[in-house]
Amino acid sequence: MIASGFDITVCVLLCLCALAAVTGRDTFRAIVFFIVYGLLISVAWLRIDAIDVALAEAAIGAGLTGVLLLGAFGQMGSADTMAREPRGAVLIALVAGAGIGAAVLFAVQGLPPEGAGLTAEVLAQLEASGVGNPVTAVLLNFRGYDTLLESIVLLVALIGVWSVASETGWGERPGIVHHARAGGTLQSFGRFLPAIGLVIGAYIVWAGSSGPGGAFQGGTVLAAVAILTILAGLVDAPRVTTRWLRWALVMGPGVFLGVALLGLFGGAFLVFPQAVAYPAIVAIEIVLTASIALTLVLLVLGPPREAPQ
Amino acid sequence: MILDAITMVLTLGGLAFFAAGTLGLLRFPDTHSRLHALTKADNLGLGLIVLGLALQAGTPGNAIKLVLIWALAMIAAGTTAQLIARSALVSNLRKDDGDRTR
Amino acid sequence: MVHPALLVAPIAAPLLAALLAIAFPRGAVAAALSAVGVALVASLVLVVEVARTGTGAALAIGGWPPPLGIALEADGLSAMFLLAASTIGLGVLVVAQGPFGWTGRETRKGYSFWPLALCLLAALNAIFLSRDFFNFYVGLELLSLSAVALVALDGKREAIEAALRYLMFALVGSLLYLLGAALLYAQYGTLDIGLIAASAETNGPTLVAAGLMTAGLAAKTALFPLHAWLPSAHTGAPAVASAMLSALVPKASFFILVRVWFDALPGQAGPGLTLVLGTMGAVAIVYGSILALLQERLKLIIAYSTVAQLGYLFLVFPLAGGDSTAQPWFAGAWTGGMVHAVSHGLAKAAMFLCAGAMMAAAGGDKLSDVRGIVAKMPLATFAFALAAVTLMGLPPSGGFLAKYLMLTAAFASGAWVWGAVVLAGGLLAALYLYRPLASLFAPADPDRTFTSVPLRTELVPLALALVAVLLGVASQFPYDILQVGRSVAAEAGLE
Amino acid sequence: MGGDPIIASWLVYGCCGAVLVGLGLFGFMRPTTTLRRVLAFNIVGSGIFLLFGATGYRVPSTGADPVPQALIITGIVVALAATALAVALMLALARVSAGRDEDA
Amino acid sequence: MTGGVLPILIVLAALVPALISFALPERHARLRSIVNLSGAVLKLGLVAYLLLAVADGAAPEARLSLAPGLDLLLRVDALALLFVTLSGVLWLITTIYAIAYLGDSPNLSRFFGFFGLCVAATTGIAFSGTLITFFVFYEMLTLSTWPLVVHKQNEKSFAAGRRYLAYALPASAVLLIAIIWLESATGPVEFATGTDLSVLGETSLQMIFWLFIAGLGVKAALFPLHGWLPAAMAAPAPVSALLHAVAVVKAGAFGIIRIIYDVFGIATVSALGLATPLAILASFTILYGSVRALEQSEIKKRLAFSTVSQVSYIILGAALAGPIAAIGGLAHLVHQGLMKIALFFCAGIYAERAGIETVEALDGIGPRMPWTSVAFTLGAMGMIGIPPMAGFVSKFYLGVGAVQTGANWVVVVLATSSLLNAAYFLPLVYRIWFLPAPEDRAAPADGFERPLGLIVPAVIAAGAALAVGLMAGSPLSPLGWATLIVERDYLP
Repeated sequence: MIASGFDITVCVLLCLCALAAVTGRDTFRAIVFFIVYGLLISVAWLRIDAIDVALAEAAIGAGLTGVLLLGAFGQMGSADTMAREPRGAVLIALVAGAGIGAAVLFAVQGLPPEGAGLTAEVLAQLEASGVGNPVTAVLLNFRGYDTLLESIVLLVALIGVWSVASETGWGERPGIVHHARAGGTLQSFGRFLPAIGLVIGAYIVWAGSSGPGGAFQGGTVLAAVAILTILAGLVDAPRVTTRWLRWALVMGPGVFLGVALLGLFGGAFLVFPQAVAYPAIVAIEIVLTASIALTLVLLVLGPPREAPQ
Repeated sequence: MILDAITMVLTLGGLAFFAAGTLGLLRFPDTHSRLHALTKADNLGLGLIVLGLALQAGTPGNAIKLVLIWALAMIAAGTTAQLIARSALVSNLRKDDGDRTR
Repeated sequence: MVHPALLVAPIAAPLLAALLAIAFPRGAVAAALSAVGVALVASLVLVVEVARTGTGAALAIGGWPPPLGIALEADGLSAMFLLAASTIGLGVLVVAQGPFGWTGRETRKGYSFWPLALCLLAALNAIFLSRDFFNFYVGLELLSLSAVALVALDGKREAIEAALRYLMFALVGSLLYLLGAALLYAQYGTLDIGLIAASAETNGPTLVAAGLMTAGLAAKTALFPLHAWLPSAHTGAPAVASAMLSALVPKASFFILVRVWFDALPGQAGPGLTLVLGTMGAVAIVYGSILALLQERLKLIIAYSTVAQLGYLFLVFPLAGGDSTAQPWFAGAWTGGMVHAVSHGLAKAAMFLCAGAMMAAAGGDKLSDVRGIVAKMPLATFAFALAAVTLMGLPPSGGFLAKYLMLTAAFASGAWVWGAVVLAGGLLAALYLYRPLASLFAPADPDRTFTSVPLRTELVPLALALVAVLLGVASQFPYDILQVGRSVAAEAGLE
Repeated sequence: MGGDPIIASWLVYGCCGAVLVGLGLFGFMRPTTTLRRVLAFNIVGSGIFLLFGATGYRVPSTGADPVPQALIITGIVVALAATALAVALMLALARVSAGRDEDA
Repeated sequence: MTGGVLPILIVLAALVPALISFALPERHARLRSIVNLSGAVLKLGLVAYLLLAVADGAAPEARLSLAPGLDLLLRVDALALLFVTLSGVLWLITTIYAIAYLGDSPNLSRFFGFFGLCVAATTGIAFSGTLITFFVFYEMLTLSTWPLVVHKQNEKSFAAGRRYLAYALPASAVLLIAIIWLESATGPVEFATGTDLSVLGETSLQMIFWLFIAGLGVKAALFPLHGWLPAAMAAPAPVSALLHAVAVVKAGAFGIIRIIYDVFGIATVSALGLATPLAILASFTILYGSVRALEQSEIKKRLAFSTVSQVSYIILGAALAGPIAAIGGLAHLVHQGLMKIALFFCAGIYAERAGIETVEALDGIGPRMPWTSVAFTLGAMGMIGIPPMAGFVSKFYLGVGAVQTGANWVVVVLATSSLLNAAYFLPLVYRIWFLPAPEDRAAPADGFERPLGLIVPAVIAAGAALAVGLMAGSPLSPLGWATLIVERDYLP
């Protein structure tokens, strides 16, 4: 596929946004450029026919990470200024960046142009994997083990985020207290959007088995909706020590691991016999989505706040 | 064939509005006027582009989806414009009162 | 054929326990101990099976063979590291019941420790068993995030600062490694070690990929120029956690480095690479030892000792294949390196646990605080001394056997420099370990009182130190296991 | 823009990914605040994923290779987890060093 | 051969009591003494059985492989038994002496634990059949001796301990280099089968030989590596007895003998022109030790320097390439052990019971402490080499051996050293018996020569030195056994 002008424009814009985000002294400006960069990357993903990734990148890369960084910038505020930049260190960074960048460029252009990777193998086994969308097939069946570990990584990150709470704040609710004008635009927006968000999130998860979409993209949309309602002050996050919250967090990976271990009786780990593959994968996806959405919300909210003095 | 021509016209119109909006953003002195330019010009520009694309969309379903996207964009733009205006107003008042507390 | 449950248990058991610990904190301790116990038994049976059948035990996850699916395989090296990780893990968790056990109400530390520690152990076992480069990446991330969270667990300023610096190094390391893995996939169309080894050839992308992976993994193994994060991280962490951090975490990224260069791309390692890695290792030994000499705090001495001892591991690259025909055994340097990794892990875990117990008793870990503690805690002091013997590489410990094998390879292949470095490392270790030992054995001034600590905090390190010594005596069995499924390059050397 | 030589679109995005990695690493290694470093880390991450995804699109006729896509989605989620932890640690450090909460 | 388990049993006979006494809390003094004494007696019994077995040609061995081809080998040959018999006998009487000497001072469990470990390591060194086994037990000896040297935990003993390690650890590194250098070329070295040294060039063989000598020379107190020995006097008397007579010093000498006879072979050593320089070094140490001993006013320091010189007799015997000299050297290994331990016991009794530390304070102690003084005199006579004491026998054989190999200058060295010995021992004997005792010496409440546990070991040791000298002819005496060793294993 020959690169059209559009592709080149997108790439140039991407590099400019990255450069702007990386250089310069004002952090807020950098974060804004980062979010724009995130959206441009989603466009790039569309251009290379990776729709699932475009969804994920837009939702997680630009969306949640942007919110995280903005939130952090909000709370850090003055503490986040850099005194001065010693000349030598900048040079070293420049050399390292340029060097590794050049090496990777050299490697990329040296790759075999006709490398088709595992497309053929995946399509050949697609029928046996029980799902229509090849990406979901790889994600939940062929390389389901990676996805299982990855859902644990999310949990560990959450426990890590919670564990940096202050000593007094353990039983408290996570994140800072948000309050918005009662009946104001934010609150009405907060009431209006979740309905649409839920529908879209559920659809993405459901469509994931046959078309682009899936547990992570859907989960992120649902998480975004939840974050919005909390930002709008309509509902406050549950306390860290509430029991149902913990069981919900653990449910997704737990079910996935349980189903994987069931395979052991048949002599293999994480195996989905073709007959039962589709329902099993969809069930796992639904439970996983719930846990992932909850984990992502709590990750963005941050550690439990300090106990009121 | 005619449809393509109409789409061309509509998208060009949309582009013109976007250009105007961006120009407003750069030229206008304070936050409120910039907000004014952005919300007006960009939303209208998006509307025209969406209409132009809707003609190209094969099935009516896609056309409706495009309109829905436009509606969602409108609501989001409105809310954010309101919020930015309110926070700009509050910070200006504080600045005038002299107590620059965050 | 080994039942797949043996391969899956060391990974699944700790994960299940971690999930349970999150949802049901009151049962965390019981779940943790039983899970790691199951992992230990599984790895023991695995080791016996591997030794008996003489072949590795393999399992294609989900029934999909590579290149499509991910393969787990326990060859000799994985089985040994698995067994070491489970042994140390069980020991550490038994001692961890003290500071992090259930005390009636749920505390921040008490709640967070168990899932993090269990996920760390699960990640280790996942890495030791995997044959897939992207799976290594996910394992490394799980390992790094839980390790970073454990370092920050104390909540004090320097602990969080150390955790943040550790996270930055770890993230760069993971990204460089991921970039390498991506390029390898783009070049060979597969991520499986065996398939890449079959089709590996010298070309641009492969070299760049391997270089990036080496740089990334070196950062995570705290090899000399990239070690700045380790001492403060292992000192800031609670003693129980730093026992696992020092003994096991760097070994995982080193394990992957061995897989990259010995199993996946044996032909690609030019003399340049082995020289660079060897030099960095040698400098690490000297630098770490000198820094350890200057420290006043017990934990800092042990942390810098880790930086030094990790240097030994990287000498395996230049020394592999050094044995001449005179040696009746084969792959001496390589096996010596792996035995050193295991015996250092055991000894370092014992040492940190002793330091933790002594800190609890003396209320501080400066050498002056723990002076003359031998009267109150003879067992812990004896365990510390035994661990010191292993670190110095004095017989009859595992450390000595490793040093002997590496030295013979160095002298046989005429590589005097590496031989001199290994010897200097042993002497320097004696130097920087003499000060803590002398102050432990010194007569305590009478009015100094030490609070008593539970017996298990002394018995577990003693047991670990004894296993490290046992490794040097009954070493035929570990030697034979390490040969099962060993790569040819380990004997022929990375030319 | 139009007159440049004809090169495959995957190579454009591949090289763009490489440049992003270089830029991101520069941003990461230069002396800056932790927040900027986390931001640079995300840029490097997305650069690597773009490059990886581009290599999966070398033969457009058979459609993009699903394996890199799946791995990238996993990678993105892992990167988010790491970012969240980094941000949490950074805020905790600010809180503790501001002395507001010298806990045990 | 069922004998295979015997060497392990003997090592365990020393190791098990050590581990038990580690575990025993302080208050079980009686149980601890019983355990140690029974261990010593059991070991003696086993040694006796082995003496008979090895006499008629058996050579039981136990093998534990560390890596394919690299074995820990415990092998009982005649030379090993010579050393183990010495250490077995002396361990028994030193334990009795230590129990009486230390009484109820603190940390005795730890003391007897490390004491047992030391003897176990010595036995291991004696029985080691391969270089790597030798090195393993050699290092265990270093590690288990350090806590004994610093037992009193005062500044003086810590300084002595530091100095001991400062000498011992670099020496072990040097020894390791020698072993690795040799074995990387020839493969693992086993004493019984011998090794083909042609692989290495002559110069590297010489360098390896001198590295071995340097590595082992520290423990064998060869000049200039002897510095730690006098400083180690800060340790309690039983420890210095152990260090000097039973374990450490003998391990060094024994190691050198193994290297010369079993690794290189006496023929290669002389062919490479190493025998004479070693003999010169040993002779110099003999003279140097005696001269320094003259200057010492403290009895223990004087005995320490006398050990420095006496051990070099053994090395001299090994260095001279003649069979007679070899017999003399090997016999001296045992003779010196018996005489030196007697002297140390007496020095310990004088210091403990009568507060005598220096030579001047010895005036007229003879009549008040007859038994100790007789033992001391016998030991001193033996050291000087006056017949019929054991010392005379070994010096005589060394002299004849020297003449036999044409190294006449050695005879001169032996003569001068005997004169020097007389010069630094006779004044003591003269003071003990012929000078009047100062009035203010008050005898301790229950008399000078109590408790018996101190006196009896000293007398036994001195008596044994005399008996060994008298019955030198019989085959079971050290001299007879040394002749058997030389005939069977090391005829050049």
